Amino acid sequence: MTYLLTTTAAFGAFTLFFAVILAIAGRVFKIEGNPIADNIESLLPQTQCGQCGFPGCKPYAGAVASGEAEVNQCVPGGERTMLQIADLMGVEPKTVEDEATAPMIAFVREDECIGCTLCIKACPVDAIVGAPKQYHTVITEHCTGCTLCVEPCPVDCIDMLIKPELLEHWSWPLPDTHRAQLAIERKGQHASHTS
Amino acid sequence: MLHTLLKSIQKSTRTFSGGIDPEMSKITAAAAIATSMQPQLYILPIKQHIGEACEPIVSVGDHVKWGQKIARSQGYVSVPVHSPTSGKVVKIEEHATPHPSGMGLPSIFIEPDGKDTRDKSLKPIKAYRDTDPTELRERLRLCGIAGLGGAVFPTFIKLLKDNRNPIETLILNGIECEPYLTNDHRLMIEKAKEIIIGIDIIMHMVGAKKAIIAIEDNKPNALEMMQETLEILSESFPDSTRIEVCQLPTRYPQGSEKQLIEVLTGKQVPAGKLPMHIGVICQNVGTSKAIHDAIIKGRPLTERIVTVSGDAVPRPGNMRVRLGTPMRFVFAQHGLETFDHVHLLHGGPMMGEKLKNADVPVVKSTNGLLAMHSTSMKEAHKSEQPCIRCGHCGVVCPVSLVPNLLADQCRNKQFEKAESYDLFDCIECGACSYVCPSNIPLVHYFRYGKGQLAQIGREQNFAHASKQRSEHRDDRIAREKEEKAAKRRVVREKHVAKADDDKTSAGKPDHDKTADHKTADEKKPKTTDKTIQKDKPSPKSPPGKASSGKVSS
Amino acid sequence: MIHLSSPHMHGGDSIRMTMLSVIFALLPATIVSVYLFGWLAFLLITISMVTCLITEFISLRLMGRSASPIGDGSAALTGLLLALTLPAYLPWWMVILASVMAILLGKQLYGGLGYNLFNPALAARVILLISFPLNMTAWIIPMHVGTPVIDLYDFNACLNLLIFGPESLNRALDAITMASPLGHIKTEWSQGISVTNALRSYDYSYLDAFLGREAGSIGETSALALLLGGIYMLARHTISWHIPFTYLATVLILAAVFNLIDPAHYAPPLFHLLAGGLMLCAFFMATDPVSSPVTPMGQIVFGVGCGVLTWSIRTYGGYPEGAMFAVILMNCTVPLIDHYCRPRVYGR
Amino acid sequence: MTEFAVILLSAVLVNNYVLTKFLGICPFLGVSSKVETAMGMSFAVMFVMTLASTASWLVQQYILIPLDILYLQTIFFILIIASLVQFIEMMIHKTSPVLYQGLGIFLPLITTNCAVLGVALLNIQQDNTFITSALYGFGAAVGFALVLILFAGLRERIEHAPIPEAFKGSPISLITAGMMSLAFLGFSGLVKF
Repeated sequence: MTYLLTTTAAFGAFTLFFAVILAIAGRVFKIEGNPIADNIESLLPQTQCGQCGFPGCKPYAGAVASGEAEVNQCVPGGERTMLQIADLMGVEPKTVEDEATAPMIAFVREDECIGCTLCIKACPVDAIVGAPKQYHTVITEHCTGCTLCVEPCPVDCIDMLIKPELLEHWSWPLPDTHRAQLAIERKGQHASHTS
Repeated sequence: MLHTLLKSIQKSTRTFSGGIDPEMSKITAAAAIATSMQPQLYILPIKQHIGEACEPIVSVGDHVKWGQKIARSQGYVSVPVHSPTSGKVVKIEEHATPHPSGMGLPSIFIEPDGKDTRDKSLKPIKAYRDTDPTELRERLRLCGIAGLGGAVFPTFIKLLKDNRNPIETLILNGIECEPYLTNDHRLMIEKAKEIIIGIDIIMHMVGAKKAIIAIEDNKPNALEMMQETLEILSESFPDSTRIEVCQLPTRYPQGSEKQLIEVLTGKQVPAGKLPMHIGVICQNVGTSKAIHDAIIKGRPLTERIVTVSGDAVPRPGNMRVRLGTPMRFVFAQHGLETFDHVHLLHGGPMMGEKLKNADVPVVKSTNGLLAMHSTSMKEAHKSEQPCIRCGHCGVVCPVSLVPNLLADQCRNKQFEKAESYDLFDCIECGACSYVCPSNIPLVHYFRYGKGQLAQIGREQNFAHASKQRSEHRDDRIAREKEEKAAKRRVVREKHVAKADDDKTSAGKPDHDKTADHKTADEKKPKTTDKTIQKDKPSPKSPPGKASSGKVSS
Repeated sequence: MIHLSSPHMHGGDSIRMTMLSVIFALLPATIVSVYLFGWLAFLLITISMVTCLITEFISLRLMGRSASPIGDGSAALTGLLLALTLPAYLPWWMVILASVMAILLGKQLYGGLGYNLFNPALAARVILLISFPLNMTAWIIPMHVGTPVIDLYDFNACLNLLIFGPESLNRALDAITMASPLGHIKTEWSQGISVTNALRSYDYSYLDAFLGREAGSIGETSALALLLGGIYMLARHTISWHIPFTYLATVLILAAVFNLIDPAHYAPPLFHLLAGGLMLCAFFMATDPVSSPVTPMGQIVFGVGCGVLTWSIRTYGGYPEGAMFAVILMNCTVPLIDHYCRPRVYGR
Repeated sequence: MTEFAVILLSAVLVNNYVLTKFLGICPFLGVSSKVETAMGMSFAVMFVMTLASTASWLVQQYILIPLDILYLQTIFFILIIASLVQFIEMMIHKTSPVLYQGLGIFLPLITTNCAVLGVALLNIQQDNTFITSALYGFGAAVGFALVLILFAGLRERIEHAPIPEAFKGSPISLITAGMMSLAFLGFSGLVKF
């Protein structure tokens, strides 16, 4: 009987000892906020387009960090953003289903614009300027190409145009050698293989 | 005498790390500089230098004189463009430039009238020693002088007398380490006097204590010519003792600014710093001659020496070509008319770029025009094989990178890793690709990586700005909502008080009206706010025509 | 048409030239091996090279790739190198197994030339040594050394030996083999006999070791022949001096220091330098570009590491020979060495 | 002094936990895809292993033997290890969220890492003293860290290699690990107990 008691007591005391240490550690290493979500958000293209199914980049980042969303839902970010998020999250990369199109910008056909300000209200980054009853104009430097302004326009005067390529921004493509092609192929195979 | 000899031996033993000894093929070294004929039409892109593009200040139909400014610079890192002859502006539209993308730039087309009347608005400054360096700098900027070695960086920016960074040494780059090219070589032989006066002007401008003219030992006649001219000038020229001529062993890429500085001074330019931070500036001999013309003769930069060479050119030679001359016309004067199965290179074979066709103009950076047979190019662009990690690329790299690892990272899109392996320190000299036994186009991978990193940087900045705008908007909406709610509350309280006073139901529409009124009031400042905002970034015309729109405005 | 950026000139180097120059550098060692081990060496080299080429061809075809890389000479080189590290007598199927292992496990599974982590020839040799330790440490008595039991210049005898084993010649394996110097001093030391005495009892001569008249793997006996090849490669810039020099120097210095401390236990430096596979490993294995570091600094670290490991394993380890283990072990560290031993970039 | 060096060398190289004793294979394969993560894991394992090996020795000597409850050995040891792991997990989560994310499930899994329990039990089996058991634990952890980091370096290098489809991922990793194991056999007999 005493043997059983000492055993239990020893075990209990031992357990308690570690419990106390862990409780203190828990206090010391308490974490505020979600640093991972912030890290993910800094990777996102901030178009605020909502194509991921979340009402903006920040909510999506939070959802990815908490594991509610997949890493491949950011369409404008494309493969590169997906790979960066997957890398950060330590998960296998997945293919981005919707192919990201060439960068677009909105353009208001000014002679058709009725100055209703609906597009101004819809723009998530304040890239459209204009007063009521006056033509509205898109600031090309600010437009993220999210297309959120196209839908609200009552007279359908907003076009999405391909963003013009600048000579200064031109860069060499991957060399079109066989080996470089192989590298791209492998990447594709890898992505499809793991998804 | 013995002293100088010893000194030059000491100098010549010093060298930079890496480097290669390619077949030099300087077949035009003995060909005197010929003068190009007038073409039917000059094409002048509005940007021929590194930096911001210019804005045309002439319009179609205008008559211009030789040397008249036709496009003015916008921004600091920019120099204007001048008319290469007298004639009429026939059109201003986009035209292909010597750029590997084959993309175009807005260009001014000038039809010569054959009279070559000079624009005399710029007076020669003969007494440059008594002139303030600031005035000389402004003159160089007005004359459109940019580095003629190939980098075309606006020269006036480099020639800044800065008391924090006093310039000790001026290095005159007559290395010309690129195979085939001989334009600097010929210039040194034929225009030695002008070059030396140019050096004197630069030394006066920056207050340099001494100048070194660096020439590789495969150009002994240029070396002799410079030395002789210095001796001749020494009678009239008290300062000529401060200029010395230095012979260096032939090695590629010795002509690269940073490598040349290391060879001559033993110092390395710290990363992210400029040569002036270690008291050195470096100028090409061609630039020196152009500076002489701008100051002493008051002539803007409208022509340059071009080496026309390559195994597909029947009569290779060196030629004084006015800027804007179509390359097809230049080649035609050297007997090359058809371009089937011929590769055209703009610049030398190591750092020059392949041109898609010959219908591009000669610009300020055109130091050479090469036409090569397809067969001789094949050797360089054989199919890429796997890297066997022989490390030869690292051995020849003049900046001590590890090219094969960098290329792997670029190929596999590990751009951040490539950046941490100092991708941006690469000078793209091509020595690694030259020695690679697997024929890997390493430089191409680096350029790809650099381009992608720049793109990523732009996108990140854009994302950051978008995020801020989006947050501002959210803040504003929240604030407006709150203000609206606050106002409504005030109104409701008033209304309740009013209703308490007279218990009629007429208050309700009244309340609505005031609320409407308030919201309209509140909207006003916002819209004005936005219109103010509108003025600043100046909304663009239709994006599809954005670039051409710039021209007409 | 391929649109590539500058440069538009090329120096004319190719993988094929590199591989051929290494094979050429191996010629002296190959000739010595045939001189010492006769038809046995010839058959061994032939089987190994042919098997390597066939394996390379089949594996490339199986992976659906073009078989053109077979012409670059790397498979032939692997086969030759592998053969030179093997003892003169091995059952024929072991040679084939080793060659297949070298190409398949060592190279093709990693994606072919340029991607292998370990030196293919040495990887195969290690596999063989662990799997068949008895055969891999039985050194045939070479010609011109003592009295040969079987005439290695007799083609039929050699063929018989190779195919049917020593029993077909009515000999036990022990009867036709002898100990290598390294193995000899190791066994003697374990029986408490000092190194100096062991060397005396072996009748060891530095000149014989230098010229190659001793037992050992067919290609590694003659230090002279390997040195000639090494100098040829150094002169042609096929390899740089960093790895071989630091490797040999490290072994030499370590051996010299410890030999001074206790000559009874530690073998003399020159003995280490000439014994076993050190020369072959230093000039041909450790310098294999694919599985060694690319930066000069990294190559120095690599060479020193190989030297320390070779000497330690030879002196303290269970195996008499440490060179190949050292190289394979250092192969594991190459990615890290590459990362941490980059040269100082201009201006940084 | 020599004795300590021998213990360390033996635990790091000759009797390497991963490559010759085949303990701790799970994290060896799991967190070796990136060198940085492997380094983080190495430090975590070094911390846990060294402390676990000393703590378990103390518990063995001062609790289990005096109270004669040796049959509770495993439970006690696991308790120590689990607590240590929990502690280091909290610490990493606080100090390096990215590393925490990268280690993922393998961090809590150190608890069930046979190498850690193995060290605790082998200490008892080998009748180590307090100092030698601490050294042995540390040495084993260093050995684990060494091969983990080397292996991660190798895996990073072959990440983009054109490996045949069937051998991508785990197969080629296992082949590489096998080759490393063969190479480490070269150390056999290097130090004799």
